[in-house]
Amino acid sequence: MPLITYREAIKQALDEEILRDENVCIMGEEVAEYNGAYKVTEGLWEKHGDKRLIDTPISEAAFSGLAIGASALGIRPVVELMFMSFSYVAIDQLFNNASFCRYMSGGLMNIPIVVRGPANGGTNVGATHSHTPENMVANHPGLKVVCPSNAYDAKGLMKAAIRDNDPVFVMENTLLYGEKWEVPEEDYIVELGVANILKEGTDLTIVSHGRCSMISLNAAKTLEEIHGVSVEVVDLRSIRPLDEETILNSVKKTHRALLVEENKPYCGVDAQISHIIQLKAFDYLDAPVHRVSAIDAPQIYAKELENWQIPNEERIIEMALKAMM
Amino acid sequence: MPLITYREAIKQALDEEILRDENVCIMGEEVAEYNGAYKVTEGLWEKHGDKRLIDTPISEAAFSGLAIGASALGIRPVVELMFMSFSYVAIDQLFNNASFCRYMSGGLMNIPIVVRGPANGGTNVGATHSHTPENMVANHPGLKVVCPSNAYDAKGLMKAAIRDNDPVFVMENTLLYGEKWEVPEEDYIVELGVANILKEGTDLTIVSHGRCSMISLNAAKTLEEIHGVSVEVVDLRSIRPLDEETILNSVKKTHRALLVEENKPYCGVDAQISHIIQLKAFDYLDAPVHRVSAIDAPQIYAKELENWQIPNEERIIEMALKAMM
Amino acid sequence: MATTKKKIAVSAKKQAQSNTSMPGKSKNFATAPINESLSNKEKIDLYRTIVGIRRFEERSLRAYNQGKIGGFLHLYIGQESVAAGIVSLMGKDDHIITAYRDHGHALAVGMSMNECMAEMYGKHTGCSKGKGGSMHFFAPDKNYWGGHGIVAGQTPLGAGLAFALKYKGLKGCALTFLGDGAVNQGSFMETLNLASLWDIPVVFVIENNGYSMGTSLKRSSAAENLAHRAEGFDMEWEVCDGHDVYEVREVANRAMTRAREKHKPFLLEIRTYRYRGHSVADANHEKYRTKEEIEEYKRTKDPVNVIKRQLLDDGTLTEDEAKRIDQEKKDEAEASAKFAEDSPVAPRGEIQTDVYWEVDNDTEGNLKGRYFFND
Amino acid sequence: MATTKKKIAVSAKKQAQSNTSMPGKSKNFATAPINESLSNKEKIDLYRTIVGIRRFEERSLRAYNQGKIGGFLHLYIGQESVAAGIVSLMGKDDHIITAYRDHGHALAVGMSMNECMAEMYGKHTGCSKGKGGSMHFFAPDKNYWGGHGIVAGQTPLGAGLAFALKYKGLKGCALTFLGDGAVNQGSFMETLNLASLWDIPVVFVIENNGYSMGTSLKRSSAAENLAHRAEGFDMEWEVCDGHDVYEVREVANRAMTRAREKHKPFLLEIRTYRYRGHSVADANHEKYRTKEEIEEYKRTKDPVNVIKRQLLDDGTLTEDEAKRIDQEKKDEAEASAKFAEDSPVAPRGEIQTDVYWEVDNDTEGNLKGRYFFND
Ligand SMILES: Cc1ncc(C[n+]2csc(CCOP(=O)(O)OP(=O)(O)O)c2C)c(N)n1
Ligand SMILES: Cc1ncc(C[n+]2csc(CCOP(=O)(O)OP(=O)(O)O)c2C)c(N)n1
Ligand SMILES: [Mg+2]
Ligand SMILES: [Mg+2]
Repeated sequence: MPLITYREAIKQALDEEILRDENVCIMGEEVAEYNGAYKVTEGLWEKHGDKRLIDTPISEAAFSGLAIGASALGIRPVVELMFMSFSYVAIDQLFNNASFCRYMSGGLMNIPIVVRGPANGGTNVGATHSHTPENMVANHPGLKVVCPSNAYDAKGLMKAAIRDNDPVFVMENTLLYGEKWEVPEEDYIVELGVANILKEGTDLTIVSHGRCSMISLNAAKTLEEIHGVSVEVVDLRSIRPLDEETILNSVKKTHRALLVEENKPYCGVDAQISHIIQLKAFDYLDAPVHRVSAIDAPQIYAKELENWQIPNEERIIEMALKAMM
Repeated sequence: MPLITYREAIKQALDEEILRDENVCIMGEEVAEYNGAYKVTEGLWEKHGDKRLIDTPISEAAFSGLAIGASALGIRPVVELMFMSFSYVAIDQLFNNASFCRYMSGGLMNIPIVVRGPANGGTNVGATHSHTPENMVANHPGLKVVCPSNAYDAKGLMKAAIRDNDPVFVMENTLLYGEKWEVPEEDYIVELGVANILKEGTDLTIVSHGRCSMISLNAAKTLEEIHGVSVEVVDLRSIRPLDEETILNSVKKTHRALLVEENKPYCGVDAQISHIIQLKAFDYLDAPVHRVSAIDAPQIYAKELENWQIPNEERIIEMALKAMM
Repeated sequence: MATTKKKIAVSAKKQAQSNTSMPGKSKNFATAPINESLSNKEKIDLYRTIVGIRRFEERSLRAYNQGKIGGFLHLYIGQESVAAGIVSLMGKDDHIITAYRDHGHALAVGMSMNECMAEMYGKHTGCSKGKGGSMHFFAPDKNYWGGHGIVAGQTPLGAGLAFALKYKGLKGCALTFLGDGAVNQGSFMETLNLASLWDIPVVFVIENNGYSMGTSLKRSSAAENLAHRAEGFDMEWEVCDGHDVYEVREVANRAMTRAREKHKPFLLEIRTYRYRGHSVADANHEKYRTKEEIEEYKRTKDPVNVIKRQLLDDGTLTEDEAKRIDQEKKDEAEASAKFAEDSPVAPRGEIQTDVYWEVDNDTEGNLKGRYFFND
Repeated sequence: MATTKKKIAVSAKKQAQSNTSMPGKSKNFATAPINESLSNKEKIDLYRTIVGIRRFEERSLRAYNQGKIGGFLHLYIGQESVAAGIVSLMGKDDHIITAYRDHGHALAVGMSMNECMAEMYGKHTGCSKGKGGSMHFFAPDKNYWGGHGIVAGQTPLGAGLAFALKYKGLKGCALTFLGDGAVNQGSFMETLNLASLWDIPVVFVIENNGYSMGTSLKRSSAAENLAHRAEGFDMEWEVCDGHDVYEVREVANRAMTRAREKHKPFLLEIRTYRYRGHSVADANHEKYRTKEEIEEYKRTKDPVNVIKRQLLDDGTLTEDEAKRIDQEKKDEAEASAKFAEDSPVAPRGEIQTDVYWEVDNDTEGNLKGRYFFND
């Protein structure tokens, strides 16, 4: 299988879906002529033209809402937010209209849009540009959200998201765009709602999503090699729908859980997952569910400090050892 | 002590703070000449005039942001959102600017604003008007959020919020506005970060906030009388800062916890509280932490169904009995 | 570079305003081609629609006062000619979306009183199964996309409908209604720019009834001529009165034709009036405006009376026929209340349907993962 | 009512545009009273500020390329005369706020190169202790309120500063800068209406450099004259060129004076240009515009050269003095890089300070409850 970047994998997904379905189009700031702020859509405008790749003004509320309205008539827009952080100026459109039109019309409508863009810290761009709002999305029934941790998932989840008839948020990560994984050339999708066991283990379950899954995987290796702890790493892939079964089966086997995410802790995704584990695997737990999240403050600019603020191997290992006590 | 409504208590708080500090002013849609959509500010415009009570156009982002900017120069605006749900069109101002200006300026600024308004369902106004976004607020370090469940707290917390030098969200409830409680005539505040034990008990701790605390209190009485379960009811009052100590002490005593809130479950406030309890009182728990939240769907319009969707006594009792098993 | 000073547009604007208050009409809109081409039946249908909306809403008001309808009830009474006139121009590829004051548009596109009344009663037979309520009537089969509760939140969606039409090469337009208070929401102003920049066939219709809740126009907008904002976005605009359905049709027709043929957006401001409070809960509405103001409008510009008088005068309708139609609509409204009353509320299980299309349509039973999260 | 058709404003607009491209100036702004009253020292200070910004940013660019500065680096090179000119008009009750392209404004208000460079290096000695970075310079003691990263997000805040001035009865104004791409954010357009409706002394300054990232003005805004939008809100506006600091001062002075004296907002559009990419990461910037376009601007309108030429021509400055000042600024920039380099990063504990005022100032140790939530 060819080794391609996360960025390339997403681009392939977009390219292939544009070719597959004439109603698929991409809109967002700088996605067309400029090739995308992070070059995810590089070459697509040249290949598919103005109709399918649409540059927008800096009006996130208007173009998100426009995509929603267009989707009601069968268009399947993929809306790029240059940063997921910019969803903050379009929350009403994204959370009310995308999620509730179906419900408030008693099921007469559905909104097949994809909202995609990077949602991560670690790039020294400060508090307003480093949001990871998958928790807020998931709080809203009617919305779906996925966080691919690698190129294979990114491509497969993106295709699934585009073909899905509900609004799906795809949270990408600028720090992964340049990383490479093996990705098949044939058409495939990764179904929503199916977690991925990145590594099997017997002593501790780490549940994570997005780039943190990869950091957790590295930490797991160190934990095994240096500390003799056999760690199972569950990569959620999909936040809502959620593969509860895989999480619970793993915890029932290892009896301990550590949850790792980049969100701020208060009401992060892992707060919910912690609740579910303690509720449904209570009798299996040998220790409380532990968490590693971003250190609870607005995202800091300074590189060294931000690298410490977001989860890193060192902090994961330390907390894993606590969870093993 | 006089028996006054929740609405009257808030009005007194606003009135007294306007008199106490010339920099306090109230702005929002229909707060002045119309006396407030829910009559919370009734009479204040007549009494204090245009300078202190300011009607705004339907531009939540602009006037929220304006309040933030004005607060930098020492004004202490109390921003009314006619519904907290309308924060969705102003999230960038409220979550980025209100919370992060201080941090991003390295502490050179602070934003002493209050954002207040009702955040509740149960009034058949549908999905877009029934949000309870205290979880999203609390997710953002830099913000504070309180949810008064009764008139005494509403007045005391409102005054504390106005005097606080950080941005504080006060989540009110339209279904409580007309309810009466005893409220002293002297000046008092209810400090942020201090929970209130509404009822002592030995078998089960119910943690709740806002109007759900009152429903929980009623359910607790039934549980005691009919089912012989002695319930302790902890009313959080303040979501962030959070009185963790009171929660944990109660659970350590009763060994069981049921969390009740009106938010949708995925990443609600109670997800976080469940996590904290299982983490810090793990060895004290005789059963998993249970939750009652709104049934996980956009808020429904139909009265009978909405009354079932949001927590009610019946659902609380049922879940409490489960938690006792 | 020479600096460009503010053009003193005040005089031009004043002009427009004084026209507004000019007594009598400078133009007989009944003789405009788009109106003259109407058959008698079509003219009577306009009356039927207008009077139907009126009687339906009067009945719903009674139901609300009896406690049968919950939440909000935003009545359209006084504005009926706007929706009736514009919807009468819709062709098969024209679409429509509006705010929470949505009953008039719903009935005008042909939704039944039964499904609308039942929706307000929160019944399973309602157009949205009782999930949306008064603010959220929908009929996609009639190109009607709701009914939206967040002020101006529907305006980008309207542009989206227009975008889709152009994308698909269809010659339609998307009618996007909003109120005079809604013009100050950012989402709307962003959408104005987008629509003009992209040349999409959306016709924005500001139903300017002079008030947003208790706030008069001049207390919410810095400039009184709202449509004038279009110029900042290089968009065509026009202001007209709304009580005469012929005037509405004449002006809207030009906007809609232009949109369909040139894929160009248009900003139309229609001056109208609501008799009732903002919602029925607004008991205050005689505080922020005078009784005289309300009575004056009713006396001179009542949409039901205006069309009736026109049809009587030109012989299209007789007093008796007019009465009969009126009675029919009263009966239909009454029957809809009975229908709503007799209809069942959806079962509790319905709370969690219509959330996800994929869940509702899981014919193959292959959905993965958990979708709903109550303990 | 007679309908009001779109006023064909195109001709007026065209006029403004052709003025823009008119070679030479129709007016000598140096002789305007506000400029003629400048002492030699003040004139030289303008040069000093402009050249100081230039040298500082050139040095920061080098630091960025060496990997010393992280995140984004949005250079102001080419636009220096705008911030320098306007800030030079500020009195003690005037305040200023801008977007992420904020170095020029920061240095113009008198922030030191040291604290600015250190901020970009993420050091504890930075103006924001390394917490804000390049986009978030703040100096409230100099009436400078940042440095904001979300496009147009600062514009309501600017109106808020103005609101506070009026509330307190002070005769100041709030300068609120934004880019040409930022005009299409809803928050800004809402703010225009609010500012005009409430008569608050805010001067919006659109620094129109022709591009928002890779999008040229005509691909982001439907109408080319951005300031013209003010008319829809009954607000005064003006368009001028930005390369000549005298022109900037003459026009801005009128806007600021009017704001201070009449509590009236103003929308000022200043045509300027950035030489570099949107941020340093924008390596593409010769794809969306031609090299010739950049070179032409540099050749004819470079802010450093324009002011230098003016001061040499009128004898205020000699070539030698100009060189000396330039060298001073180079040295100062170099020293700031060394200062930044040698400064410490804040300790990890600082991640959780400056979040809550009440926590930071807990002198009595009576804070209740938990504020931070890591396990
Ligand atoms: C974003 C938002 N803010 C406030 C409200 C509350 N609200 C509902 S209708 C309304 C007034 C709107 O007036 P206008 O646009 O003139 O429409 P009209 O009611 O006159 O038809 C307000 C303030 C809302 N629904 N959404
Ligand atoms: C709400 C939001 N959307 C998008 C961005 C990303 N972004 C940052 S600057 C910029 C271009 C702004 O251009 P302009 O306003 O002309 O200012 P300039 O960079 O030319 O100074 C964009 C799209 C952002 N920071 N915030
Ligand atoms: Mg109105
Ligand atoms: Mg620009």
